[in-house]
Amino acid sequence: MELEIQDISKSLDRIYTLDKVSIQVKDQEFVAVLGPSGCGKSTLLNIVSGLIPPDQGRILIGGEDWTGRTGRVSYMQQNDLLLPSRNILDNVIVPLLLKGIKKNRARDVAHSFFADFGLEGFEGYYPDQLSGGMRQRAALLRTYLFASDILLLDEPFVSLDAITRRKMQLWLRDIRINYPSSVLFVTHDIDEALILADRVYVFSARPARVIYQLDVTAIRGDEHSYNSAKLEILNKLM
Amino acid sequence: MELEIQDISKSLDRIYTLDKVSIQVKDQEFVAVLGPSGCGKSTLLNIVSGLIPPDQGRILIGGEDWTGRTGRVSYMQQNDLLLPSRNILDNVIVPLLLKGIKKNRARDVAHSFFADFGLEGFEGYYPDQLSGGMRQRAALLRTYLFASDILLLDEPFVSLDAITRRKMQLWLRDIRINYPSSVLFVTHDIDEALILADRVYVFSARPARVIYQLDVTAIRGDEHSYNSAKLEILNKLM
Amino acid sequence: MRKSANIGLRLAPWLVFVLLLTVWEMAVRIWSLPLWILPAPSRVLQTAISSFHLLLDHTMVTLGEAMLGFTCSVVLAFLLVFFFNLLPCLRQALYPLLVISQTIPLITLAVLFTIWFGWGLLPKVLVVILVCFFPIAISLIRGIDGVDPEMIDLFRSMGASRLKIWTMVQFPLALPSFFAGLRISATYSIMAAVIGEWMGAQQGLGFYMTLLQKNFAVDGVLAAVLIICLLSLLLVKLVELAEYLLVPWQRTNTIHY
Amino acid sequence: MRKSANIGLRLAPWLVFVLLLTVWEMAVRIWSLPLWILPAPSRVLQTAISSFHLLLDHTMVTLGEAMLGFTCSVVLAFLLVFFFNLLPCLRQALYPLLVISQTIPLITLAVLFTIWFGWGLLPKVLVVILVCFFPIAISLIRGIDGVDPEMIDLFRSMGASRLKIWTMVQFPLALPSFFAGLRISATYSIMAAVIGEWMGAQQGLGFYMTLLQKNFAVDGVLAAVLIICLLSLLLVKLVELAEYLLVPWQRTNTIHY
Amino acid sequence: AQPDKNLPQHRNTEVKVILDYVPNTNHAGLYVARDMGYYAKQGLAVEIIQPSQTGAAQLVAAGQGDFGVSYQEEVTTARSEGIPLVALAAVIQHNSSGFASPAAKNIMTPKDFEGKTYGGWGSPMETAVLKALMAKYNGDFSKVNVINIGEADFFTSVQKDVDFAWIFRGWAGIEAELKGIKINYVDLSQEDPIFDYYTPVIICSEKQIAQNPDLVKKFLTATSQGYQYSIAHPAETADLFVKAVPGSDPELIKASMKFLAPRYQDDAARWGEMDLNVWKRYADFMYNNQLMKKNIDPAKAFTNEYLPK
Ligand SMILES: Nc1ncnc2c1ncn2[C@@H]1O[C@H](COP(=O)(O)OP(=O)(O)OP(=O)(O)O)[C@@H](O)[C@H]1O
Ligand SMILES: Nc1ncnc2c1ncn2[C@@H]1O[C@H](COP(=O)(O)OP(=O)(O)OP(=O)(O)O)[C@@H](O)[C@H]1O
Ligand SMILES: [Mg+2]
Ligand SMILES: [Mg+2]
Repeated sequence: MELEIQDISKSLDRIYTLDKVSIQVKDQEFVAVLGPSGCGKSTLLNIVSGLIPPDQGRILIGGEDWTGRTGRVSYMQQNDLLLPSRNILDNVIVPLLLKGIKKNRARDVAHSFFADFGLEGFEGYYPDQLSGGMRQRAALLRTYLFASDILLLDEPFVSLDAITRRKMQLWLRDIRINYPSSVLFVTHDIDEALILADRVYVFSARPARVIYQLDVTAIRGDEHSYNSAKLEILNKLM
Repeated sequence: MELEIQDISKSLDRIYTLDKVSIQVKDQEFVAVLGPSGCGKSTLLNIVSGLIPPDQGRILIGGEDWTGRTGRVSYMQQNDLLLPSRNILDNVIVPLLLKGIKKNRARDVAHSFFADFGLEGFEGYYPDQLSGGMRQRAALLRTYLFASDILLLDEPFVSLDAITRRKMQLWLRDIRINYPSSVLFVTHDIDEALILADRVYVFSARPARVIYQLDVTAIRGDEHSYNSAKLEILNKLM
Repeated sequence: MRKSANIGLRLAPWLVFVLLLTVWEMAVRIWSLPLWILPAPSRVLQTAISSFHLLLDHTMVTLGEAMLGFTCSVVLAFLLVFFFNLLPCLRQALYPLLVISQTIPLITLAVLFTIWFGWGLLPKVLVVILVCFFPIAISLIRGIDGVDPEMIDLFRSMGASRLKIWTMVQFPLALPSFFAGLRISATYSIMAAVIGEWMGAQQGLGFYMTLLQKNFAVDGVLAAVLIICLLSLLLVKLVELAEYLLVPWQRTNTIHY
Repeated sequence: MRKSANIGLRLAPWLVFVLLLTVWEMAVRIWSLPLWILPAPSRVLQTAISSFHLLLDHTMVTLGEAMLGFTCSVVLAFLLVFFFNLLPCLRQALYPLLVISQTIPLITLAVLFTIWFGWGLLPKVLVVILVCFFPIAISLIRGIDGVDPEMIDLFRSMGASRLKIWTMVQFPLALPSFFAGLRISATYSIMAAVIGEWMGAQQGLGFYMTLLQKNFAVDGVLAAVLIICLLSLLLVKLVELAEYLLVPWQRTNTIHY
Repeated sequence: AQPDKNLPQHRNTEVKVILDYVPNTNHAGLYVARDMGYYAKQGLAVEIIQPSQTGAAQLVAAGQGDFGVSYQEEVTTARSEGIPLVALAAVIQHNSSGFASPAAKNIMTPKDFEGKTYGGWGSPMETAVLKALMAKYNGDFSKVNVINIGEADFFTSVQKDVDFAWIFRGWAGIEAELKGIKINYVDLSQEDPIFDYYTPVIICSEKQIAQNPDLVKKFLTATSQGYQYSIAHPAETADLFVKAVPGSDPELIKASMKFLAPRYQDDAARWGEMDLNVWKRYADFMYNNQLMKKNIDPAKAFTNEYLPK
């Protein structure tokens, strides 16, 4: 599914947060957004998901205008936001229940993904009983189950330690072979963006503007241009 | 000042956490410890600082036995642990006050470091009013003011976002030119270890054992051996 | 070693309790205090046993009032919080008054209640509600307020209705805080019913205690106090049991008071 | 726009309050309820003003008892928590009893207090302490418990003494929780003193209210209630002011109840 | 026989009686009339309620009870405040209350009250009575320390700060005898006719008399019967009372009944009868001592009309 973010602007109390931001996510493409802290990345995802309306601009999904309407794209926030009151399986089926699917059916559907998402055997555990990586995978599965064609991921691995984070990045890269979706992925971590994404957008400090774009597929495998791309992005960011 | 960790073992409820760990930090050397989550890195630092006694082994500082005694080395935990009840200046002078130095004198001493630590102008702010990077710098200054010859740093930058973390790493590297100390530095982040440290120890999963050692000074500047060292460490860790 | 040390610590409060009773018993015997000043605990227990049937009858009445008031408080608290949630302006308008209402002296109100509402169940239940409603409502409100707004945003982004958000997110996540308030209310509910009866009644522990006092039977009064304490503790334990059953995800880290 | 909306919300509780008073006034006038059933608020105010000097005298007595009991509660709570901190086994032994003590019906104790301690200041202050001590002690204990143990480890690693850890870490960090308890106690302290006086006294608002009640002067009783409410609110505000001054680092996010 | 469900059932009129204090021997006749079926015979189902802080007066006037037990003092004050209450019968013909003190305090006459502490319940009428009583003995009331003892009773209060208190001789006085505590007693009815007022009395509201004179008549007929039974059979009455009010002290009740039985009717023509002079004397006393804002019409404050012939 194609996602087009067209000239989105947003201000709060007369201070601009987003300044004419345009991003295109092609079908099954993985697009990463890099930007300094507080520049407005989460605000952009909130707008794409329909939680808040933009001041200007449009959100097109598969050519259709979804500006300011929720319920179309999957959105995973910075924290895992699993309900402490439900075990992992019942957390993951929440989007299916909200769509009106019966509980037993929803559990069956969700459970068929558990092995691939590395959650097998932990169905009955409460979120508090699991490690951070596992919680993130559960949150990712829940996100995926809501809408599998467009995912918005807001720094999903930020709360993990470096080694676990690395494992999760590799896992996400691998799983995309079997579960291809259009992904808009926000991160601070340049390595993460370069490992995972097909294309990278770099935002300026607030108000967020697109200041750099990079086609990662073109340089993948080439260690030298990878390193110089990384340095380039680092300079833009700091 | 020289720090020698000799054959430290520690178990909790009959399960070993540390298994004969030996580490040497030479005078003014920066030693990094890498290890998977939960392997016992913080436990080791707790033992070195004297907070908990080891089951076996000794801690020698400048040749003197300090096993199980507090008050000799500076210790900075994972969180900044600034007192929310005191402003930055009054937080930073705490170790001086504990040593019996008068408040006004302590303030003068501490304040002379504020510019170097990037805290100038924020003396009167409460920790809650500052950014994460600033809080870490304040915590670092407090640690430094307690004992400047040996510092134990437990993942000081883990709670910062990737870009701020990078800035802090560069700052720490630079500031060590003017403030050379012996440093024992715990981290998850291989890049961080390689950027900052003179020597790197890699721990196994629990019970922690030293499974790899690397002299970083030898490979610094050589991009190729740097990358292969990184890969080597990554394999040990995962 | 560890285990036995644990048992020792668990027994400590009981030991202190027994010690207190012993000191009391000894004091009464040594100074041979008359019954109508301070009866010995042994005497209180004896009285409690010998007047067991009578105490039981009155206890049932009081318990009934307390439970009714308690239940009403819970229902009212839920209604209030539901409407607060629906109409934030209502909350703005009523919340400060709720807090101020706590400064009205209960006893005065209880007296006026008998004048206005007579002798039936109503005034007693009202006193219980006055005591129990506030902690429950406040803890429920705090619980709801404590729900991460991002969690609600997430559910909104999935197109969840207000009702679904309430039943799947806000209500379950507020439960631990709610039970904290419930425990406080359970502690005081019996006492509140007794105060209600104190203001005038035909039965119940409050009635019975007044009667005993005017008959110069301090031992009987203390026996009734004993029942009130035990009953209150029982209610608290029941609330804790309910919490254990209804909030399974918090079993490991229950906060005791 | 934003600002004025804010003012509107701030006024809302007042509007509701005025509305309630109006309904009450109207009800009394329409059904011409007699004075001894329910006096109109205007009448209550009139009585409060006309008997101002008398009320003031009694108020000062009650306020004195409440403040003394309140202060004692704070001191006792600090002593208790200090010893709990010093001897954890003491805490293990006494904490459950502290919680159980809350189930003892206050009024009964108040009656026994007059029997044991007479009609002086002591029994009233004891009732106030009984009411105020528990919330303060519990909130202080919770505040101390809530201090990050790593923070204490840090100070230990710097060789800080127990006393230093208490004064630099535990005590200041427990202050916000402590003030939450203090606010609750302030709310109920006046009421507690009134209950103490109700059980027998020579002066004070509780005494005065009994007198008025015996003379069927419901308007006077309600005037006294008004004073009690205002006084309680004043104390709460004073506690909030003290918190504002002593906990400057929490000024932006004060929790109101 | 099982009542036939098809027939309208005859139900007794429900009547609430509010006491002035916890159930005690002053109320014996009420319990007798209830439990011996005298009320039922009149078609009444009587419920007896124990109040605490609020006396019966306000509650009866507010319609929360049909009848109540009060005192002449209370009725007088209430009427002066515009509360429409009427006394229907004097339970005890002569005031059997007075000022008691432990013998050790050596309080023989009201003159000795000087410098002592009086434990009362916070009614201004008490001070008036004390003042007048002491004046008779050239005593100075201002030298008496007055405190409100609230819920405490005579025995416990005199253990502490209190030297003397106002008691019913038939209750605390008897209890003192049983406990073997020596007391000195100043008998009010012997001191001055003003103080020989009716206490306690049975009351109802003016509205009740106006709307249900029949009910009042029936109630008093049965009540009078009850007290007459108590007068004739104090021992049986005591047994019945102890059964009706579990928790009361059988010994105290027995002794108290024995003391009260001859005093319920005493020298009156019939039980419950009251005299206008008693009401007028007391009302004037209250008014002259500025304890009432306005005087009452004593003739309206009570009635003997509903007492059985
Ligand atoms: N509804 C809104 N509309 C416009 N701006 C907003 C809105 N809500 C918050 N902001 C502002 O947007 C700024 C950026 O917030 P945002 O969370 O989007 O940053 P971010 O790039 O996600 O930062 P981080 O990397 O720390 O998560 C904040 O400073 C905030 O003041
Ligand atoms: N006093 C102690 N003695 C021995 N083992 C302990 C002690 N306290 C905790 N442990 C155990 O040591 C293990 C490792 O804890 P530690 O905090 O040292 O790990 P870590 O390597 O610092 O992990 P992280 O990278 O997540 O900070 C824990 O699983 C814990 O059970
Ligand atoms: Mg963000
Ligand atoms: Mg650690």
